[in-house]
Amino acid sequence: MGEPLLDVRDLRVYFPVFKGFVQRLLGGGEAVVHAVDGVSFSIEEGEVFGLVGESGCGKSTIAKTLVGLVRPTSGKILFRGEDVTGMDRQTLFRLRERIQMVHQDAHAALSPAMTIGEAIADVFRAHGIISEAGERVPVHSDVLLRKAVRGVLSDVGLRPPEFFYDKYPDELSGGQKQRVVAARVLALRPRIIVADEPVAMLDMSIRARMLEFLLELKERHKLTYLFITHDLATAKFMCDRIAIMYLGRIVEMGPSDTIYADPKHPYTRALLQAIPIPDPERRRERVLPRGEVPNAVWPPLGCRFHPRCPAALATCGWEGRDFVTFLEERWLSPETAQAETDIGPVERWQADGLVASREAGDADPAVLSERVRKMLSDERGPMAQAIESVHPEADSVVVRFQPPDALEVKTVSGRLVECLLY
Amino acid sequence: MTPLLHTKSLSVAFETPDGVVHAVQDVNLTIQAGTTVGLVGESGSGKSTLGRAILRLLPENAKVTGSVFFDGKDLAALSAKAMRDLRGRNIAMIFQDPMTRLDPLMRIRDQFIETIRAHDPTVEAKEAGQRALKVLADVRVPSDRMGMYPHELSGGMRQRIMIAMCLLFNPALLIADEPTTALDVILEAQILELLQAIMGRYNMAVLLITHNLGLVAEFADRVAVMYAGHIAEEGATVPLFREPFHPYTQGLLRSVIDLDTEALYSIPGSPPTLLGATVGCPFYPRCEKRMDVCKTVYPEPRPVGEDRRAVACYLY
Amino acid sequence: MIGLPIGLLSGFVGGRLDRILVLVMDSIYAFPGLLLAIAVAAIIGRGVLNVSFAIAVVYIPTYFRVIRNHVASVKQEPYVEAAVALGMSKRRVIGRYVLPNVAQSIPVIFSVNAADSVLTEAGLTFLGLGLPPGIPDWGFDISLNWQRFDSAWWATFYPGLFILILTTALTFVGEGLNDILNPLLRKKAYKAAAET
Amino acid sequence: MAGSTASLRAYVITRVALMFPMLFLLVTFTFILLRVVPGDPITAIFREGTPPEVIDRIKTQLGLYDPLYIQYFRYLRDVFTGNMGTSILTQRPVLQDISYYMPATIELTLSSMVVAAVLGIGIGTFAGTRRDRLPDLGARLYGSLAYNIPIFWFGLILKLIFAVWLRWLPVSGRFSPRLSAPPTVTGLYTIDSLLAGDLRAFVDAISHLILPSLTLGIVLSGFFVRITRVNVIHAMGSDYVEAARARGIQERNVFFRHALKNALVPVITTMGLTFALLFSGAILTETVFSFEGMGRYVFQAISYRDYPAIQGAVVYYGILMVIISLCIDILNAFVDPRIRY
Repeated sequence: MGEPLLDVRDLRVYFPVFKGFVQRLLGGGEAVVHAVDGVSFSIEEGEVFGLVGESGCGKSTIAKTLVGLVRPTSGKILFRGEDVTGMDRQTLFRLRERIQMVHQDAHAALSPAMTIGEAIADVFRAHGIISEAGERVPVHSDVLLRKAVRGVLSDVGLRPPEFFYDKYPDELSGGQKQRVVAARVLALRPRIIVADEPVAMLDMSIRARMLEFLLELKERHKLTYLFITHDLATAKFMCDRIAIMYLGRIVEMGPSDTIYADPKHPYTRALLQAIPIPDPERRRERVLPRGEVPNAVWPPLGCRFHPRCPAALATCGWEGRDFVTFLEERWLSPETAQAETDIGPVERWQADGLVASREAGDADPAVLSERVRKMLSDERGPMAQAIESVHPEADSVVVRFQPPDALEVKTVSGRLVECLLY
Repeated sequence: MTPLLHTKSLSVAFETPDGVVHAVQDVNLTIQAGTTVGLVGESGSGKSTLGRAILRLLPENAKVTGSVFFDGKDLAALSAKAMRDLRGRNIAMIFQDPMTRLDPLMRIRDQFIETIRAHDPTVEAKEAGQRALKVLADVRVPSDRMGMYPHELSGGMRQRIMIAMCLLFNPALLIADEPTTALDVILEAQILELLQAIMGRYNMAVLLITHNLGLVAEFADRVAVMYAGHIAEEGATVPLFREPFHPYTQGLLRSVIDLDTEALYSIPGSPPTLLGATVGCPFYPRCEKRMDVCKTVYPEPRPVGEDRRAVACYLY
Repeated sequence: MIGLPIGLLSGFVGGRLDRILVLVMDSIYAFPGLLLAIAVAAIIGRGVLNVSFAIAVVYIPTYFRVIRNHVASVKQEPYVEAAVALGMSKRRVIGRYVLPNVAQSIPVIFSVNAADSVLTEAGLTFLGLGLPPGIPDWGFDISLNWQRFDSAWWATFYPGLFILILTTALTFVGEGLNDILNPLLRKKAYKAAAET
Repeated sequence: MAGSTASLRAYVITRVALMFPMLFLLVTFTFILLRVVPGDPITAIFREGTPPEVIDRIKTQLGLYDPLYIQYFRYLRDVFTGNMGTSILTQRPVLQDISYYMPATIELTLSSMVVAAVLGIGIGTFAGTRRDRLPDLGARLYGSLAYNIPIFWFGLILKLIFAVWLRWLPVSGRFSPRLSAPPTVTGLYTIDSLLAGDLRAFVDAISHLILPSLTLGIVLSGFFVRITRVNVIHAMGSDYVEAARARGIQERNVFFRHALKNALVPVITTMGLTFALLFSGAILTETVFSFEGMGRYVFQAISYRDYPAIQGAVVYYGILMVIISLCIDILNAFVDPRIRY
């Protein structure tokens, strides 16, 4: 195979968070959303590569970065070995003829003030028509333009094309609009199509038709897909290889068959377990991750999944705020609610990096830290094991964590996994 | 035994500038106390309208006919005040998209207190706060969230709070309208697990409105499949999934994409608009087993098979 | 009318330029419109053209505001993003994707503003700063007659009534245009009702 | 988990801090408007036939021959020390004039705002809850008519009916000459008379205020009717209102606590802009009712080309507007917790 068609190396995309004027004056560091935080993958010619994850994991940001809508903060994007990261206007323009995107919401992706024919003709006007010799030539005649538009319309199955030419997007059904969007993209003869949740907005009974259509286009035009979805079942059917993303990082990547047959990363397992199965005779017990996806402005230390991970180790990256969350959870179950009176209200605890602390106030810090220690002695969880020390310090009780082990991407039975378990 | 809820020829029509939209037509649905009924349908099938029609929450341009019996009482005959008192106390409802369902200008605590005092004005604010804390603990929401505004909370947290508000009066029926559609798959599973736990503890019946067949399979005791305002098929979950009778149910189950899918299937055509009066079976144009009679006369649901499932189709 | 291109530019480009323009325009807008018109009129004197200019200055920020906000929201639409992703030039994106979708609101603001300008003009003339006495004008009629309105009230009553009729008519034209140009609005409302 | 009160405080500080660049911009804009726009104000002040050397002398006196940037800095200094020069017409310092006329205008605009808000929000709410029915149509018609009425004409009509024909209220002025004005504390006659415990003076001040503020208030209420109506309709159809109903909240509370409160947030936002409209209207209203306020002052200043007075008035109007918009923003943040971030 040689060189991959698309090679993404250590891509990072950070977005600034809008802060108040005063907050900016007072400083406190620049807050950024770590939307994509060090992602590497490559796509071979002709394959369907899936990017799977929950909302906010950064998969759509990657899509936008690839088609040049968002500038990467750092990292490289190589198309056929050629670096297209810097992208001056001309390269970007040419790149767009090779990497194109199909939006999730076909209705919104079409300007309501333009007919279908116009929408596609506009692409030809900007990029030229492909001549019979395969060259891109500027459009000079309206007749040729119309012919080209009719060509792509019937190519995507909107027949007869004349019928659709003068229609406005509002007059078409959801599936038809998806086809128009595809036709518009195909007018550019791209090599790679980034499909961002192409069926999420469609009803179940017609979803399959769209997927079949995408596969058929792929065959006919020898396309390569980057298929972005939150739906593991669709990804399993569509993709040759998949990457599972969580909070801006790829946690597991490899051939679909391998990953679905035996998921290695605890997050992948959790995702697969969480899918409801439409078979009432196969109801099952499952272990779900705790809590919700944390804020990408302050991603957790170490492995980002560790605070929710059912298989976490003491070395996964436990830190001060995990202790505060732990106190909150203890308080919620009736057997352990006692903790609140013992070590003070949860709200009083502050977390800062590897440290959680509480000002003792009227209480004696030494007594308090003794209580914390006692409470932790019953705890068997990895969080408790990660605590290095609990001791009084001036007027406060301080809980200190050991630093996490370095996280590396490892090859585990035929796929890449980023997890300390392996 | 009288069922907890029973709708009898319930129909809803909306007057719109383009004509009358028949969103729900002649629906007979029964929910027994303590059970879960899944109401499945695609967008525009009228499933959400049905849920709102039960609680009389529809806008003014909706014309509702037929009756809804709850605990043997006809809800349509209730006064506005009695109906209001029933909402939240006897029948509670949670919605899709928890992000927009809480008043953005009011602290969580105040929304709880308001709800409690709406049904029991004698309760002091402080006591109401205590009761709120109790149900919040039931849905595993930390107490400090009480003092926050909705925009400070995550989607999962807000849906938990919505559920907690439903628990305040231990209602006999909970209408859950796509309660997890706006949430990610793990959160969805968490919320469903929570609902299941709470159902048992509070002995609630649930009407689960969803487009997700997987949810229904995992969660519901009985299933009603809705298409174009009609209930196409209704029966116990296990036999219905094992052997669907109605061609639409068959098609819908076949078109689900799950981890075992090897070949794709989709129902030909697209769902009809509900504008104007319809004759015959609404699924007729898309049906692979259609007959001439289907075109002109609507097939009244009749009991079919060993489990005496209600199926609206001439094939049986 | 100057407000249109500035608004388009500001809304589309965004960023720092946008913030500065908004600040400047807001400062103008914060000024009582009539006062501004008076100041301009006082400096440049009377006359049809001058009055038009004075009134025009006052309405730049209004146009700017409406257009900018509209453009800023249209810019967020996926179809604009899609056009950018398709490699359309900036000019093309603004001209063929943003403008036609913003343009719908222009006649509406125009007719509403027309009503407003009639009132401003009448006010200016009433204060003696508008059109020169030779030109027939309802505001002038009123200012001419208002000192003795207790004896001859009709002389002020009818010109005012006509202004009212004219401005109200202009507003209704604006609202009518809005209804015609935004049929989507009603359709969406019905769809929402049918789908819930 | 920062406390909401803390964030409110931070927001207020931010807004106050932002006020200064805005003020600066505004003052600069006034300067540009008055100096750079074609036409020579000084020449305009004096009637034709004034000897050129007289004009020259005055121009030198006023420093109009200095380079623009020097003029600009001198102007900035003057603005911030409050020294706006002497009015050509009244021969009093402009600042003194303004501090005499401004309270009258504030009194008028505030009372008009109350009239407009009460009428507008009331009718708008009424219409919004009865969408597309007869009361709604009536209210919409009222909104359009009120908003489009020529204000000076409407003032005249009111004056004709209530002051001239019915003789219920005084025809013009701010206060009856036969009474002595209350001692100046705030400059607002109504408040001053109350502070002085002079009930007759209070009644008199109020009766002078009624017609002008009704005129201005009713015209402005048209604007409020429109935006209130739209926002009430929007809020009544919102998800949280439906959810509140589903919880069994009384319809009254659904409306007042949830729908109305949310509907008023955008109304408050636009209130700031409305003040600009209000001041425009005040000029005309004060003229019609011979109400001794800023509007009258500016009108006269312009009629007599009283250049320092115009400049002073414009600057102080601007400052007032900035302060008002600040107040509105803070009020908005107080109501809507989402704004504080």
